[in-house]
Amino acid sequence: MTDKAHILSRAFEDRIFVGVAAAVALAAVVVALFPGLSGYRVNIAGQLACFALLALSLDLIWGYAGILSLGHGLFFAIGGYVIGMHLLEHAVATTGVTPDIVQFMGWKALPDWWGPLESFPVALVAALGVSFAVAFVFGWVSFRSRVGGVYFAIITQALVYVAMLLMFRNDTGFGGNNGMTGFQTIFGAPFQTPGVAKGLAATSLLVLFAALVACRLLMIGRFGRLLVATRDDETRLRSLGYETLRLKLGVWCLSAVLAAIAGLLYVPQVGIINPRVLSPELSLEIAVWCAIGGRGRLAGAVIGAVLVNAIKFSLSATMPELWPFVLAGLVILVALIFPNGLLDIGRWRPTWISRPDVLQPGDAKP
Amino acid sequence: MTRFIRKAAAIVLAIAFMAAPALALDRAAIVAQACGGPGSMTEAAAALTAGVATASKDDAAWAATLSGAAIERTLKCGSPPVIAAPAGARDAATLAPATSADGTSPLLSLKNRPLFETARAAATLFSGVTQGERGAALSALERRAGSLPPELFEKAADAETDVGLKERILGVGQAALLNSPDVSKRISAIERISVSADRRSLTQVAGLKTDPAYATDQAFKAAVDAGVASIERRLQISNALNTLYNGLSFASILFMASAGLAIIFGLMGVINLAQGEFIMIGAYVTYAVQEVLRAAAPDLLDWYLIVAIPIVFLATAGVGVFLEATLVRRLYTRPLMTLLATWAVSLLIVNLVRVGVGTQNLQFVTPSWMSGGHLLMGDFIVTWNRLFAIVFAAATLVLTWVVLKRTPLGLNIRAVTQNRAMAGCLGIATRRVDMMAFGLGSGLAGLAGLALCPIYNVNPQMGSNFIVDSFMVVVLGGVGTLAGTVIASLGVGQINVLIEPLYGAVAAKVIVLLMIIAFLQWRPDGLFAVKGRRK
Amino acid sequence: MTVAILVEALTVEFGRFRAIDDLSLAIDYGEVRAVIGPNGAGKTTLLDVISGVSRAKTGRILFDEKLELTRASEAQIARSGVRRKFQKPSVFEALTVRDNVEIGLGGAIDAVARERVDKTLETVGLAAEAGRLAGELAHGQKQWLEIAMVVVSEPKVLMLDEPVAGLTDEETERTSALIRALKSPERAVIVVEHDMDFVETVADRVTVLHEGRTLFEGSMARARADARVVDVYLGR
Amino acid sequence: MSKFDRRSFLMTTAGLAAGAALPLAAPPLIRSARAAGPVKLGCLFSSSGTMANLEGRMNFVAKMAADEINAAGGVNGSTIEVVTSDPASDWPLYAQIGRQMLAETKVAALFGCWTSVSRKSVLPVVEQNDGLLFYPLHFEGDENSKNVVYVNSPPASSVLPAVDYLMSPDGVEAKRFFMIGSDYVWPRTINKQLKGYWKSKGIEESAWKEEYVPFSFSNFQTIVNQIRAFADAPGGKCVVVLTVVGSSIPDFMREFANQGISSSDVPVLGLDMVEADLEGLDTAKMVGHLNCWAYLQQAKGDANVKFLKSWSDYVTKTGAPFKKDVAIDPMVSTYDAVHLWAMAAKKAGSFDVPEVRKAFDGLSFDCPSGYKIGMTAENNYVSRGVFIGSVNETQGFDVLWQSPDTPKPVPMSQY
Repeated sequence: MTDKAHILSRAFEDRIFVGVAAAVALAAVVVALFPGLSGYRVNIAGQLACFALLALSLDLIWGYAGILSLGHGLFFAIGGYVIGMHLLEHAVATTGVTPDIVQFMGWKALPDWWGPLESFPVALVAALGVSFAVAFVFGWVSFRSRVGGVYFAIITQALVYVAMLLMFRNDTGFGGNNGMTGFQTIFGAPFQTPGVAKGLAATSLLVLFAALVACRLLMIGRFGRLLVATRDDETRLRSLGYETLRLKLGVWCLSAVLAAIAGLLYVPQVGIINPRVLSPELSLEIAVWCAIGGRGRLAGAVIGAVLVNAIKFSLSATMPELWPFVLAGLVILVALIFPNGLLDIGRWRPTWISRPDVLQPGDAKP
Repeated sequence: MTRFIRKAAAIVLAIAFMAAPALALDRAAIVAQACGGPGSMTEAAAALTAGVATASKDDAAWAATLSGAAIERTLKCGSPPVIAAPAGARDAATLAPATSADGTSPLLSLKNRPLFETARAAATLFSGVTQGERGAALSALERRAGSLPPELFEKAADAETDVGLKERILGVGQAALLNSPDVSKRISAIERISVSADRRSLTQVAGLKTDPAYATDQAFKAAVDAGVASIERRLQISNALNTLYNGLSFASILFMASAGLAIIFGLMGVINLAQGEFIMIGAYVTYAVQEVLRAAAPDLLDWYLIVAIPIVFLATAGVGVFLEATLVRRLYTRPLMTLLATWAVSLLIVNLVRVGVGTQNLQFVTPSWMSGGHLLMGDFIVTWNRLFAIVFAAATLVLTWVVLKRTPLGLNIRAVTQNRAMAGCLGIATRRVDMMAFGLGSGLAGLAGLALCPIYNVNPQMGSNFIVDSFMVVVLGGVGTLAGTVIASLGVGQINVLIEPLYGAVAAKVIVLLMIIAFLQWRPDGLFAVKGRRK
Repeated sequence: MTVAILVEALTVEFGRFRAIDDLSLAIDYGEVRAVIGPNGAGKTTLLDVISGVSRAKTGRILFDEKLELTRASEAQIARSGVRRKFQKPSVFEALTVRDNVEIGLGGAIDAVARERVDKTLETVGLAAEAGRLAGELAHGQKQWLEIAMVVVSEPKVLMLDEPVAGLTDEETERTSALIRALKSPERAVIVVEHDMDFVETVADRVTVLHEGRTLFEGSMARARADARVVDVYLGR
Repeated sequence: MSKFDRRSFLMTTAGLAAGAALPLAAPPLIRSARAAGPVKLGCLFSSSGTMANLEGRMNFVAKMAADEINAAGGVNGSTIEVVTSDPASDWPLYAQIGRQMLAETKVAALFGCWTSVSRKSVLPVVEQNDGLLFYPLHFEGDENSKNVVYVNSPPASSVLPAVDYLMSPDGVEAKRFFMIGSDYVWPRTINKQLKGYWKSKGIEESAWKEEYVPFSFSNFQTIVNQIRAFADAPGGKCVVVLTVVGSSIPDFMREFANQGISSSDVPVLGLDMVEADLEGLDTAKMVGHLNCWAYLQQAKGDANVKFLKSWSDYVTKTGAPFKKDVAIDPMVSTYDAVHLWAMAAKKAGSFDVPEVRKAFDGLSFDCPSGYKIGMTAENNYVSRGVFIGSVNETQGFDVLWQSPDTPKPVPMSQY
């Protein structure tokens, strides 16, 4: 892509990044220590952190390696489902209450093989392991046969759609359309305990902060530069002796694991996991968040996710009719005026609308 | 089913026996019964069916009118009971003009509805004015022939003037004798039934294996076995035809939904996520055409689908051109941004339609020529609306092919698809070609919407159902080849229909999508890739 | 002396189109070989197959008389010392000039490596631009940057696809000086180019390809005199 | 980090940090309504997404009921204000908005959800906040939360009577059953209970067949072929128990009619089928198919006349984008729900949930269905009448059968 506009001054980028990271850290402190916050707000902050983490994970592969996944909801869902299974097992173990899912699935008890997930470390390892394994297998096969660009996007979309159809089936055995709900306790504490919401939200914000810093360090290092090189010209990089398959696979798996962590943190805060998170629309929306904030800057993904979801939360309750128009307008606006996201505002000159592009052979790259 | 029919038949026969001596129908009594509770309505229907064979032609006509009125709820049980008609109410018993048209209409219970339908058909068989009417009545009776008195058909055949129809009536009468005490009549009934074989007749004929004669009478046994074998063979063929037809009809929908996408994607490498919404717009424009015709030229209403074709194409192509000129054109170097922008456009269109028109399913008049279907053989039904979609898809395919191969625009499109830079150097206005191609692709999507009107629900959400499927078809076929899209649609449609009865609809979809994903790992460029140097 | 690149009975097809048809040729260490021919002769395809971007249908290519390039991946080929500059300048535009060259060098960046990068930048005349983003460079500078990315790793076989396309006369002059400087007994240089004057200044020998086959092999002066070559270039 | 102006860096950082933290500390967007002034009721019905056509109209019915109550002087000296939202057919968003309405808007009760899954996602929210959710749909039963009022019927008190009718001599003496449903908990639970019921009646397992399709499935060709084959097989009269939902209903009915099957051949009992599903269909070929609800538009009685007129007037007045001459059961259930809540609040003299809940015992209301619906202290279920409707030519349902009284609701099925 001969997209010079993509290149921001580094100083500006650094400033934005530090600002966003500081804001996340500050929010974590406020959520954890400020007593006057309503549970609702705490919960919103925690959810926004999860969405931001999810957007961050997509930014790693789309923004840096130029691989657009329209199926990232799959990894988010893996994290969510595993923690859901853990919470159900945990609820049975601590309260003895039979969850709804047992009854409407027509079971006698939760399936035996869920048993080990009662331990949180096992669940954590399982969530990360499964998302890693799925990402590895799919990524290895796809990258090896050099499926890329728009094709990769379409195939990942089909993949998440397949997963959604599967999970909607009752016979698949994860609660079908209802999914899992009715979680009672977490780490032994009932969900109603005021500290639980705060703890979850603060943890999410801290994990987001840690992920931001870690990804930043990784991306300004050699690995990050090689990823950018892959995005700019993969053939060139390969003919310089780099196995781009490994690079892409590495960042793809990393991104999948981050998305799974986001799901892991998200589900206890909303109290339900069902196949809806596997809908192609959600996965598309993750890309929208990144695009609105600005790709390939980490901070942009966080800003985009927080902005879009905060607007969504407030508008869908106060002006439900308006919300879809606002979102559509925002995306079109960004696509036309800030081709690289709202972070471009810093260097925006009033040309109003970008001029028509001229397509060159070989330009068909993200 | 059979037990129910037998019971009904028993009642019919019993009453037929009682009513046999009377040559005229006791109109007043029957009307009173028809205005009674469910039980007495059953008796009214039985009396009508039993009586028509011996009644006068006038009485038979009255019986047809009365049972029709009961079915259509134009029978008003006031005092006296009348039949409401647009020309004015008539007395239910005498059919003389009546003054009042008050009274409630009894609602046919599930059980009584088929009885009255039978009564109406039997009466029409005797009193129908045209041969067509009587033929239709006979077809209606065919399925329930076993529950009717055999002499009904004999009498009807006697009275029938048309030789062909007379033959048919006798045939049906023969088939009705499957449970006749006379073995030879049973055998001829078996032979008769085995000719027009469907699953119901298999049940009937196979049921004769429990007949005592099956064990004793060799000829009867042979007839039953031969009948069963012949029906089973025909069923196998008709099942295969059904599967083919279903697959073809699904494939035609897939093709319609993805043809436009294939052109746009192939030419510009642009993913148009608003393609489904173009389909939706096409359907809404079709609706608008229908409403305009309804107001302006009601005579043409039956042909609104045909009238709408050019209008729908031009309207959606116009929207496509507008979208290309205002948005897509500015994003050509960033295909993934186009993806998001067109997604936003689709969101916008859906919500504009939702707010502007509403969320309800649109009501389409089903044209008389497209309603229902025709039982071709055995269990194989050709439904007209699906046939319309298949024919429409085939016509679209031919026309698109002609446009691409035989017109200057098509030549330009192919040139730009293959080498944009070179085409530009040769003086082709690539920008203009892009716009026209985008218009063509959008117009095709609009036509898909039109073809879907008689099959699917038309509402603002309908477009989203097609996105994943149509993308997979385009990618599987190989970008930029119409032939690939056709083959991929046919393959996906057929495989889906083959798997569905085995593992269910969800699993079929899942398996097909996974197969496509796996196939694309093996051949990332699809079935019919335009090969060239790797960039 | 061993042969650097040995092409044996190579055939490459794209669909029904045969880009290279039963081609055999040998390129020695120490020489600068130019591959010329009209459009569609198979020049770039030849480089593609040697560097592993495209796959051969039949035949094989041996590097250093040991490594069979037709079986190796692009990265393996590059790491073994066969490197290539593309027709269209391919640099990583979102990275700095220095980053680009460091990626070309590969491995850990220590003091020795840094020095080598500096020296290479010096050679191609981009030392002053080291901190700029590659996307901001002029066309000619991008060409040199790409050459720098390729040569910094001291390749044994260096392939240059149209290194002076779109350059001014002065830039072309500098480029040919650069290529002459890169000539070494341990290295084979393959140049694909249309500019005949340029080819004459840098090449030891030329191979003329036509419709995927070798039409002529020898010095540039003799090529200019060869009737068949003239025919192919001018006859149609 | 390269060179840049230190002061502008600090300012940007501080600005962004404050921007992120501000929403957490800022005053609520929607002010608390706990003080005097109107009492708020929240609606959780989607006006966009797949459920929009069905759920959207409920927002207006709730407002209409509130207007009626306000016109009669309000409740406990307050007028009612109905707060609507758009969960966009997105299940987690129901929970999200529910939480917001309870915690921030401080609504006195929630009215909402159509699909079971949306209810299940709101359930933990109302339980954690001790709120009240009035759920206006018939559902799979087997749930009994003190925070949910189940305004409509569980299967044991609605579906089983309808199936009984089909199996009786008054019906068609059905012996065999083809169950086709959307693949989720409501159809599966209904079918599970039906199978248990049939087993208890000594019906063989070979007499039924079950198929499930995904949500918004539309290509029913193959399945209708299967139904034809199943119906023609020996063993007695076959009926179809249809539990597909949403847009699959009209798609199924159209294909069924097109393949030439009429209600006199194989009747369909559409358990989720309402008038709105028939919009746009040529119902002349579907006459006689059945549905089963606690209200049908053709119900007799003054209460229904009054309700239909109010709805028609309301649509005319507000320009709501729905048909003014179509009323479906969940609309009436929502209408009932608002009135039941108002009666309970009046009886309790308070809007506090525990007080209101205590007042449920012995409430009764003249439902537009013509029955006097009622609640007991036993559970939060409402006892209602049962109708079996029969499709007519004009895209509506005629009342074919109705229960003599209001059967006592059975939350937990025995099957």
